[in-house]
Amino acid sequence: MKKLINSPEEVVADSLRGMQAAYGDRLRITFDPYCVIRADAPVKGKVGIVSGGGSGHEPMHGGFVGPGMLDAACPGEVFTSPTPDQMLSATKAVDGGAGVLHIVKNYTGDVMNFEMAAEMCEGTEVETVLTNDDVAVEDSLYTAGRRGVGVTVLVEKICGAAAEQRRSLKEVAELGRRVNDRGRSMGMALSPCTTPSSGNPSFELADDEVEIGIGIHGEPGRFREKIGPASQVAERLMGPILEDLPFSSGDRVLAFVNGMGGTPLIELMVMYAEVARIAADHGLRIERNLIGNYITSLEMQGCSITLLALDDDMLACWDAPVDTPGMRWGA
Amino acid sequence: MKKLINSPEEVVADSLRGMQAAYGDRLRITFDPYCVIRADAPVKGKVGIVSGGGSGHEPMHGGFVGPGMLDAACPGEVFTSPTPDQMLSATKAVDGGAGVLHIVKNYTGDVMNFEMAAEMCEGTEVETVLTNDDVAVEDSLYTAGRRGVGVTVLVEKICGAAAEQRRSLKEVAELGRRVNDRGRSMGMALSPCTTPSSGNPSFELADDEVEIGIGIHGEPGRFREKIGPASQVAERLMGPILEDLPFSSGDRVLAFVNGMGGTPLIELMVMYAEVARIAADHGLRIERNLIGNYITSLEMQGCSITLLALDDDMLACWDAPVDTPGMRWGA
Amino acid sequence: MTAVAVNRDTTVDWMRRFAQEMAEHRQELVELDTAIGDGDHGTNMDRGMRKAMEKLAESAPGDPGAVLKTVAMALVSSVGGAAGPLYGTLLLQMGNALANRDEVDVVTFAAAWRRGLDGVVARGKAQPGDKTMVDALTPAVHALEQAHDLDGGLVEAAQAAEQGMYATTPLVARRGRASYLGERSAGHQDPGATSSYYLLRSAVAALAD
Amino acid sequence: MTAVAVNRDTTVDWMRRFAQEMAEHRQELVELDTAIGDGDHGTNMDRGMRKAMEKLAESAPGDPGAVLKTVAMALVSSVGGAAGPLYGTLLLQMGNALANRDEVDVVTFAAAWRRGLDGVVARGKAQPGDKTMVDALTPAVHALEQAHDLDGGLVEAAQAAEQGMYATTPLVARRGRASYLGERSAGHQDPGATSSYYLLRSAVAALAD
Ligand SMILES: Nc1ncnc2c1ncn2[C@@H]1O[C@H](COP(=O)(O)OP(=O)(O)O)[C@@H](O)[C@H]1O
Ligand SMILES: Nc1ncnc2c1ncn2[C@@H]1O[C@H](COP(=O)(O)OP(=O)(O)O)[C@@H](O)[C@H]1O
Ligand SMILES: [Mg+2]
Ligand SMILES: [Mg+2]
Ligand SMILES: [Mg+2]
Ligand SMILES: [Mg+2]
Repeated sequence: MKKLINSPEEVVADSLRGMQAAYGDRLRITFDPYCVIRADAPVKGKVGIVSGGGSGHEPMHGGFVGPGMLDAACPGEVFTSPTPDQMLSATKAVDGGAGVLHIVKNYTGDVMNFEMAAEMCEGTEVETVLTNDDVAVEDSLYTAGRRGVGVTVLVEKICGAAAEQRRSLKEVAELGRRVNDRGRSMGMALSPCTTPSSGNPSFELADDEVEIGIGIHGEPGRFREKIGPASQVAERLMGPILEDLPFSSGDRVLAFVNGMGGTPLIELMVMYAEVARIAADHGLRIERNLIGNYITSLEMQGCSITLLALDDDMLACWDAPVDTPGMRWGA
Repeated sequence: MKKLINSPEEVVADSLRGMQAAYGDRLRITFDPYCVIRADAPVKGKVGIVSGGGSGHEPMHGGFVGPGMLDAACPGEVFTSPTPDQMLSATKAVDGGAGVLHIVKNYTGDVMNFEMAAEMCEGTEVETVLTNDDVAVEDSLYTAGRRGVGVTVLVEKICGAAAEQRRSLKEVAELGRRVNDRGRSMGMALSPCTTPSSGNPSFELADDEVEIGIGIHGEPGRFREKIGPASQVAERLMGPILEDLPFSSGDRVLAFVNGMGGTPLIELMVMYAEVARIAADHGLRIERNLIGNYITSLEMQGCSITLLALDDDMLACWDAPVDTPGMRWGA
Repeated sequence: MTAVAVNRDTTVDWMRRFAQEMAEHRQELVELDTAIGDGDHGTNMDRGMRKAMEKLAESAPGDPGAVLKTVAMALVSSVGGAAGPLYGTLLLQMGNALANRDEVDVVTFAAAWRRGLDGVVARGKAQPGDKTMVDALTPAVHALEQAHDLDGGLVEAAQAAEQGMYATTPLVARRGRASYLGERSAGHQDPGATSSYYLLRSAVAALAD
Repeated sequence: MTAVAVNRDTTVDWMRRFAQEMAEHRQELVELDTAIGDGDHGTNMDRGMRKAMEKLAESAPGDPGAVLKTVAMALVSSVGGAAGPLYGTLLLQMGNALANRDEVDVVTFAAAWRRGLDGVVARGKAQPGDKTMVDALTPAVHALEQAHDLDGGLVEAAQAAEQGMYATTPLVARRGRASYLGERSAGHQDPGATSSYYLLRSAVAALAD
C-alpha cells in the first residue's frame, strides 16, 4: 500500500487539517467530534442541511459544505459511517430555527447512526432523506436495500438550493425525496481500492476483468466480465438505469458521469460521449451534466453513471449558485 | 492495460466528442485539426490566448477554455505535443485583432511545433510565454531545460484574466512571463501511468518506492526512495522549491497541490496540510490555494506542488471570474 | 464455586479482556469483513474498545451498570458503521438493566442480556439466520436464561455463541453490507458474530472461574 | 550499375518502404522511447507515415521534390512531438532542394541531404554527440557527400547511419526528453537515431540496387 498519508490512524484528522488550512475562511472544522461546518452557520431562518458518511469518498461530503449546498458534513473514518455525536453536534451547529435535514445514504451503519442521532436531537426538528439509487442492488425485504450513491450529490445540491430560498423543512425534504425517487445510478470498477487501515485491496480483479455494479466501498457488483470498449461499459450501466425508472422518450435528464477517484478525466470524457449517445438513442434530452470525481472510492479506477429525470424545480435548484470547495458556480 | 476507452487510436477524438456533447453550448470543438475553442471566439479587441500540449493531462488544456482563461486549446495525441496546423487554426480562430498569446510548456516537441506555428501565423501578431517551472530538472545549456508543469495552469488563469481586461498583447505576455519567473514546482509519483498506445507502464516502481522529481509524462525524477509519511514527501518537494526562487519570509504565495490523476482528494488534503505547515515555518503567507487534479498524467498516482510568489496584479487576476469546465468561479 | 461474580471490578475486567480480544483479533475481523463487507470491523471494534478503556479510566464508574453504559457511550461515539450502534445499544440496554445493581446473580444477568439483545434487534431488525451478530447472541442469551448458576451459564453461553458464530458460515446474509453479496455471502463466517463470540468468551474469563 | 535512380517513382517507393519500416518497427521504437523518453516515438512515426502515404495517394506529386514535400507536410501535421517538426524539416528542406528536379545524381542528392540536415540542426539545435537523430544523420550525409555514385553512396550512408545509431547508446542525452535523465540516459540507444537509420535503409532498398 502506497499512500500520501502520515498514518492510517491519522488520515481523516490530517485531511481535515488540510481543509482547515485551505478553507478555514469559509469552513469551520471541529475535531472532537469531526465536523465540517459553514463558517456562517447557523443561518437564521434557513433549514440546515447535514450530510455525512464514511471518509474516502471525497469531495463528498466535506467538500460540499458551503452556501447553496450543505451546512455541515460529518466525516466518519474511511468507509465507516460517522457516529451519532458527530451528527448531533453538526445538527445543533446549523439549526437556524427552521429545522434540519439529514441526508443519509442507505447503508445499515449510516442509517442506524443517523437514527440514533435524530433520537438525540431534542429541541430541533429533524427530517431525513434516505438515498437509495443504486440499481445494481436488488431492492427487497431480504437485503439491506439499495445503496445510496451518485444521487446523493444531486440531492445535496438541489436541497441546498431550496433551503437557501428559505423553503420549509418539509418542502426541502420532499424535494430531496423526489430527486432520489427520480434518480438512478450504477457503477463499475477497473481496479479495487485499499483502505489505509486494512492495507489490502478490497477485492481482486484479473488483468482483463471489470466488475459491473460495484458499490462505493468496494462492495462487489452484479457480475464480472472481460473488459470491453467504453461503448459496451456504458451500455452495461445505462441499460439497468434506463429500465429501472423507467426513463421515457422526451424526458429531460441530468447526466452525471462520476469518476471513482483513480480514473483520468480523459476517460470520463470518453464515457460521457457514450452516455450522450445512448441517451439520445432513447430520446432523452440531457439538459444538464456533471462530469468528474464527486463521489469516489479512494483510488479505485472506474466510474458510475447517474441519470436524474428533471422537473423545472430541480432544474432551477441545480442552476442556483453554489460555493463549496467541490462544486462552485454562480459565486 | 484497463482503460475506459474504445481504442487507443480513438481516445483523443472520443474524449473531444464527449466534450462536445457536454459543453457544446460553450465550446466549439473541431476535429480536423483538433481544437477546443471558445464558442464566442474571436472576442473583438481581446488578446486571444492559445495553449496546447499532449493529451493525458486533463483538465489541462481543453478544460480551461472559456471566459477568463483560454480562448483555444490544441490537444495532441496522448503525451505527444500537438502539430503546427492545430495551433495555426486555433490562432486564426481566436484572433480578435489584438494579437494572440501562445502559452507553451518547455518540452522540445512543444517548443518546436509552436515555433513552426508562429512562423506560419502571418497576419497575426503572436507572442509566446514559455513555462519552465520544474525545479526537478537541472537548468543548463546541456539539457532541454526545465519542464513546464504546474505553473502553466496559473499562467493560463492569470493571463486569461488580464486579456479579459483588454490589456495589450505585450502586457499579457509580460505578466505571463512574470508568473512563470516567480513560480516553481516539483512532482512525485507513487505509481506510473500507461499510455493507451504503448500499453505498458512508463516505468516500474517497487511496492514501497516513490519517485521524487517526476515529470508529467512519466519522465523519471531526481531519485527514488522508500515511501515515507506525507510530511516527508512534502519536505522533499517543498525543499527544492523554496530554495530555488528563493521564497523569503513575508512573501505572499499561491500554494497549488496538484493530483497526478489517480490520487484521491483525501490524500491531496493531507498533503496540503503539510504544505501549509512548511510554508508557515518559512514565514510565507498563503494567500490563495488550489487543490485538485489540474495538470495530470493519466492515472498516475502522486502529486506536485507549485508555489507562486504573488504580487497584487497576479492576485487580482487570480480572483477574477473564470468560467471553464475545469476551473470556475465568479460566474 | 468461587468468589468471582458480576460486580464493578469484574465487569471492568470483562471489558478490559474484550478490548484485548479486539486488539488481538483485529486483523482476523478485518479479513472476515473484507470477504463479505468493507474490511473495517476489526479496526472499528479495536478503536472503540480502546476509547472505552480510556473513558473507563477517566470516569471510574461505580457499578456494573455504569461500567457498561460508559463503554456503550464510548462505542457509540467512536465505532461508527453498523457495529457502533449495535454494540452500543447492546451494552447500553444491559447497563440500564443493571443500573445501581451489584453482585448480580445469573437471573438478573440473563435478563440484562435479553434486554440488550432486544435492543440490538429493535435497532437492526435482524432475525436469527440473517447472518449477523444476532446469530451468536441469540443462542448465548438463551443458554444464560436456562442456566442455574453464573459460571456454568456463562460457559454454556460462550459455547452457544461459538456455535452460532460457526453456523453463520453457510448462511446467505440478509442484513448489513454483506447482503449486497447475495448468494456469494455464503461460505464466509460473519465478522459481527465473531466479535460477539469474543464478547462472551471475555465474559467467561472475567466473570466465571 | 543499374537503372534505379532518384526519380518520382523511386522516391515514392522509398517513402513507402520507410512507412513499412515504421509500421514494422513501431513497437521497437516505442520501447526505445519508453526507456529514455515518453514511449511514443514508434506510434508517432507510424501514424505520420500512414498519413503521408494517404496524402501521396491523393495528390500524386510529379517529382522527387514534390513527393518529399508532401510527406514532410503530412508529418508536420500528424506526428507532433519532437519528431514531427524534425522529420518534417528534414524532408521539407530536401524537397525544396530537389524542387522540379528528376533523375537526381549523387551530388545533387547529397546536397539535398545536407540542406535537410542543416534544417534539422537549425530547428533542434542538437550537435553530434547529443544523442539524437543528428548522430545517425550526420555521418550518413557525410558518407553520401564523399560518394562517387548513388548506389555505393547510399549503402555507405546507411552503414554510417547504423554505426551512428549504435554509437548513441553510451552517450548522455543533452537534447530532447531524454536529457531529463542525465547520466541515466547512457546505455540506451536513441529512438530518433534508430528511425533515421531506417530512413537510410529504406533509401538503399528503393534507390540503390
Ligand atoms: N441489521 C443488523 N443487525 C444486526 N447486526 C448487523 C446488522 N447489520 C450488520 N450487522 C453486523 O455488523 C457487522 C459488520 O460490522 P462493521 O463492519 O463494523 O460495520 P459496517 O458493515 O458498517 O462496516 C456484520 O458482520 C454483522 O454481524
Ligand atoms: N533537439 C533535438 N534535435 C534533434 N533531434 C531531437 C531533438 N530532440 C529530440 N530529438 C529526437 O527526437 C526523438 C524523440 O522523438 P519523439 O519521441 O517522437 O518525440 P518526443 O520526445 O516529443 O516524444 C529522440 O529520440 C531524438 O532522436
Ligand atoms: Mg464500514
Ligand atoms: Mg512525446
Ligand atoms: Mg465493515
Ligand atoms: Mg517520445
